[in-house]
Amino acid sequence: MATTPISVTVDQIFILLRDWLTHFLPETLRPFANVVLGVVAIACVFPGLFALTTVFERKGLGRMQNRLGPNRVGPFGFFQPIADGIKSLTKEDIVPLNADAVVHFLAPLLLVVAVFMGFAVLPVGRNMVLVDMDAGLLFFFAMGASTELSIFMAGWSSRNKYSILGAMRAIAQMISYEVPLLLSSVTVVMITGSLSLTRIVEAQNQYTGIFPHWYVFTPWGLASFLMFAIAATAETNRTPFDLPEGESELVAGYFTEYSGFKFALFFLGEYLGMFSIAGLGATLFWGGWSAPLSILNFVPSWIWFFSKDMAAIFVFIWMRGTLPRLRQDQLMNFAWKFVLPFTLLNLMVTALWRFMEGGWLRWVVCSVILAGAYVLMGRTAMHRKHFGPRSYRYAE
Amino acid sequence: MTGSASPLAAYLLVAALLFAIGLAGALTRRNAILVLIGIELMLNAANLNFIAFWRYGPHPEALTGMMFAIFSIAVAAAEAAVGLGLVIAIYRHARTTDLDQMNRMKG
Amino acid sequence: METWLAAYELRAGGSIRRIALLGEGIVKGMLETAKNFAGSFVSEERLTTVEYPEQRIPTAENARVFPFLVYDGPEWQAGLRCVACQICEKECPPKCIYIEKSKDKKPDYVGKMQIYPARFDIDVSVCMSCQICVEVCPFEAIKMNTEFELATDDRFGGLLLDKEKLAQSNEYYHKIHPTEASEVDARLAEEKAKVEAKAKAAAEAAAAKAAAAAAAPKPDAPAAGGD
Amino acid sequence: MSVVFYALAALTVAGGLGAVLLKNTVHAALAVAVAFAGLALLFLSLDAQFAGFAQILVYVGAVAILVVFAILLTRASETPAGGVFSSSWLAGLAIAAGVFAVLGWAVLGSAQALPLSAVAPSATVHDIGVALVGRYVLPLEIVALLLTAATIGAVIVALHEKERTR
Repeated sequence: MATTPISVTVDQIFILLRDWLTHFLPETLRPFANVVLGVVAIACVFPGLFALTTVFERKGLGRMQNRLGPNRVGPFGFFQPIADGIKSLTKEDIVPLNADAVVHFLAPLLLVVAVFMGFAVLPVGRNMVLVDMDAGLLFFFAMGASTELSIFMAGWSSRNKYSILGAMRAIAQMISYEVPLLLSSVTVVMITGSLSLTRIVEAQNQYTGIFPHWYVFTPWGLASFLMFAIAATAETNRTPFDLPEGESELVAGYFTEYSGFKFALFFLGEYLGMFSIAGLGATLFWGGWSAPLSILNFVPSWIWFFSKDMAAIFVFIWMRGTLPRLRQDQLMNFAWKFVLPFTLLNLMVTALWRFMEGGWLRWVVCSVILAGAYVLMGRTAMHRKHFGPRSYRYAE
Repeated sequence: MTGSASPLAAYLLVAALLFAIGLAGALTRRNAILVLIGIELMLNAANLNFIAFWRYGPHPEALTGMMFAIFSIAVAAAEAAVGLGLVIAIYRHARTTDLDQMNRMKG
Repeated sequence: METWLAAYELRAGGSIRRIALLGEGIVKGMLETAKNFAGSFVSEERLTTVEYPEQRIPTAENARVFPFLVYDGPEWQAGLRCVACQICEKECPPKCIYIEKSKDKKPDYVGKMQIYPARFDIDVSVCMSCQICVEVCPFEAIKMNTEFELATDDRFGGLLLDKEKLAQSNEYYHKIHPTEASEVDARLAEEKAKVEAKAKAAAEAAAAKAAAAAAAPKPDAPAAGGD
Repeated sequence: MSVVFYALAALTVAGGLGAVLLKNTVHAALAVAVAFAGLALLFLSLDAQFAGFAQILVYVGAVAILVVFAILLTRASETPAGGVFSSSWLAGLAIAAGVFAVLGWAVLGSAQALPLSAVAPSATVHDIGVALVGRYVLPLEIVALLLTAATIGAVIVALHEKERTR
């Protein structure tokens, strides 16, 4: 399927641009300049997407609640992020008196740095990855894990009951959902045989007829994608799991005592976390930058990555517009008593999938096992007190 | 300082220094949790040695040093979990994490 | 075994329905918001937003914000119905009305000479729009306004409305509270008619008495004064 | 030795010293997290990519949080009345210094005889995977067993005894 030169040049437009920019420099400086340009690209594109997402989120939520979103600032309200940005920059940055100033100051920085590092290994387009690491997936999760430390630093250093409560809830939630997050992505590693994200995308970039070999179209892939999506929503503290910053009871959770630019940094960190985990989900299960149909290969690869990323962001917003917030015990029970066991079962099914020879038999066996387990565990779980339908005791 | 000899000596020195710091922490601190932190530091210093020897060792393709370090990380994490579980249990019972006061077994 | 496996959902009608799948409720909820989201682009009337300064919801008829003084006729000073009886000042719970009686009198809508308020202030920052002053006012002189855009930059003077700012014409009263205004006007007209009828009767009685007195100038006691 | 090595070594030793010397317990815990991160970077400078990321994931991501949770659960963040160092701190310091002297002497003494292979070994994840399930499959299973036992053990040890009257 030789793609026509025009589409190849458009596909590789950013690489050609970068090479053209760096060829002015002497030979020795060139690799360094490549990296710097890559970093500058990431540092501009994703915060820009963050600004757009804040508008999409508020307008989307509005539309779901039968009302218009913000439409005052700029056409259809698209200058709203600039207004929010200026507002958060000009707001006074209040640090509580007995707060621990150093740790208080470092927390948002560590969060944003850790989240930005995660983008280094995401393959944004065909050979458009900043650092093609052999253990790329492990690096991504290592960076994800260090955000918890920054959340603790934020919560503890504000010396405020609400923020310490919010931080404790956030960390407990993130750690208990990090285990299924890792295990559900291990299934992809088992099948691809490599931790490098570019290899994972190449493995999915083949087509039979016009349909791609994306992992989400296999029984184990769909199951691990579902668990990955649940765990990803919990990792980024998004809606069904946004207890740590539950406005109703915890004021703003661990960033209660932050204002002005540091508050905006926390938001940037949260949204970038959403982008990177959505990007990883797209890379692992939805074929990263590969086109959904082989006939669509002329479209540049980076368009597919960003459209899948934005689709995932829309699902995040959609869930935020719909689902109520889970209680802390429901959330933890759900993690340890449903998501984790199902992910472990999925690991075994993936092993089974790998060592059965191809054909319809392995499809049937794996699908039956997974569907049966889901229905059985779901119904027993729903029946039990922890997260079954709520039972009310009315005062007689 | 050891330009002529292999850089391995520098890594070994750093590892020895870290080990000594960890040992000092374990021996001098009063709070049980910080003693555990000292022990973690000592374990990590040992890991650094393993990886340094693996890197500059005669045949690194055998991966022995690195495997040892990986297994040691796993075991040390388990040890930290159990150690802190013990400290919390002791605190819940004796309401203190001060090592000097934990002399109940002294007979 | 049966109850152990099945989970039940108590539906509004009391009928029990078995929940088959764990994610069923979530999927139903998501489809609902998806319908809203898609629908909002298709049919405009789903959107309930009223973009305030440009579009406005017509104020409800019996809405009330702060009181105002009604006056009849063209000139507000002369036509004020208020006779400074100070009942509203005494009845006002937060005590935000301040009245000073005038030394002279002026004719009211019936022509009877009444005192009028030399000074009538309402501190709008204190008034709680309870409408008690309207209920106790025997002369239908004070009613509740529906004007709510009262932002001022002066916290003290700006919110102390004097007689001149409070006075509004009866036509304005008809505009904001049409039914109530027409009832009040009917009542006033009826009273006016009654007073005039009584005056006319008194005039006739006086005329008849004068005629009788003229016809028989005997020295009986003069008729009892008026009504 | 390259400047990068000196910077990383300084960072790691500073983190270690912070963990030992700082008065505030939580600051000590955060300092040890810095030391763990510094060590991970040292591993990366030794081309042990997998070990470096595993170190960050396990230590900075989990053990540091575990330590901090333990500190908060045992209310150790308020500095105790009787000073931060134990009564026999001088002896401890002397022993540590002695150990460092011995180790330092041993390293410097044998500096010439140390092996030096300049070529950087390529430890790809594939090789590690093959080694893990090939030559080291027994330690792998034993560590798996140990981790399960440790997890369950830690939970039982720290379990909230309900029936015991406090």
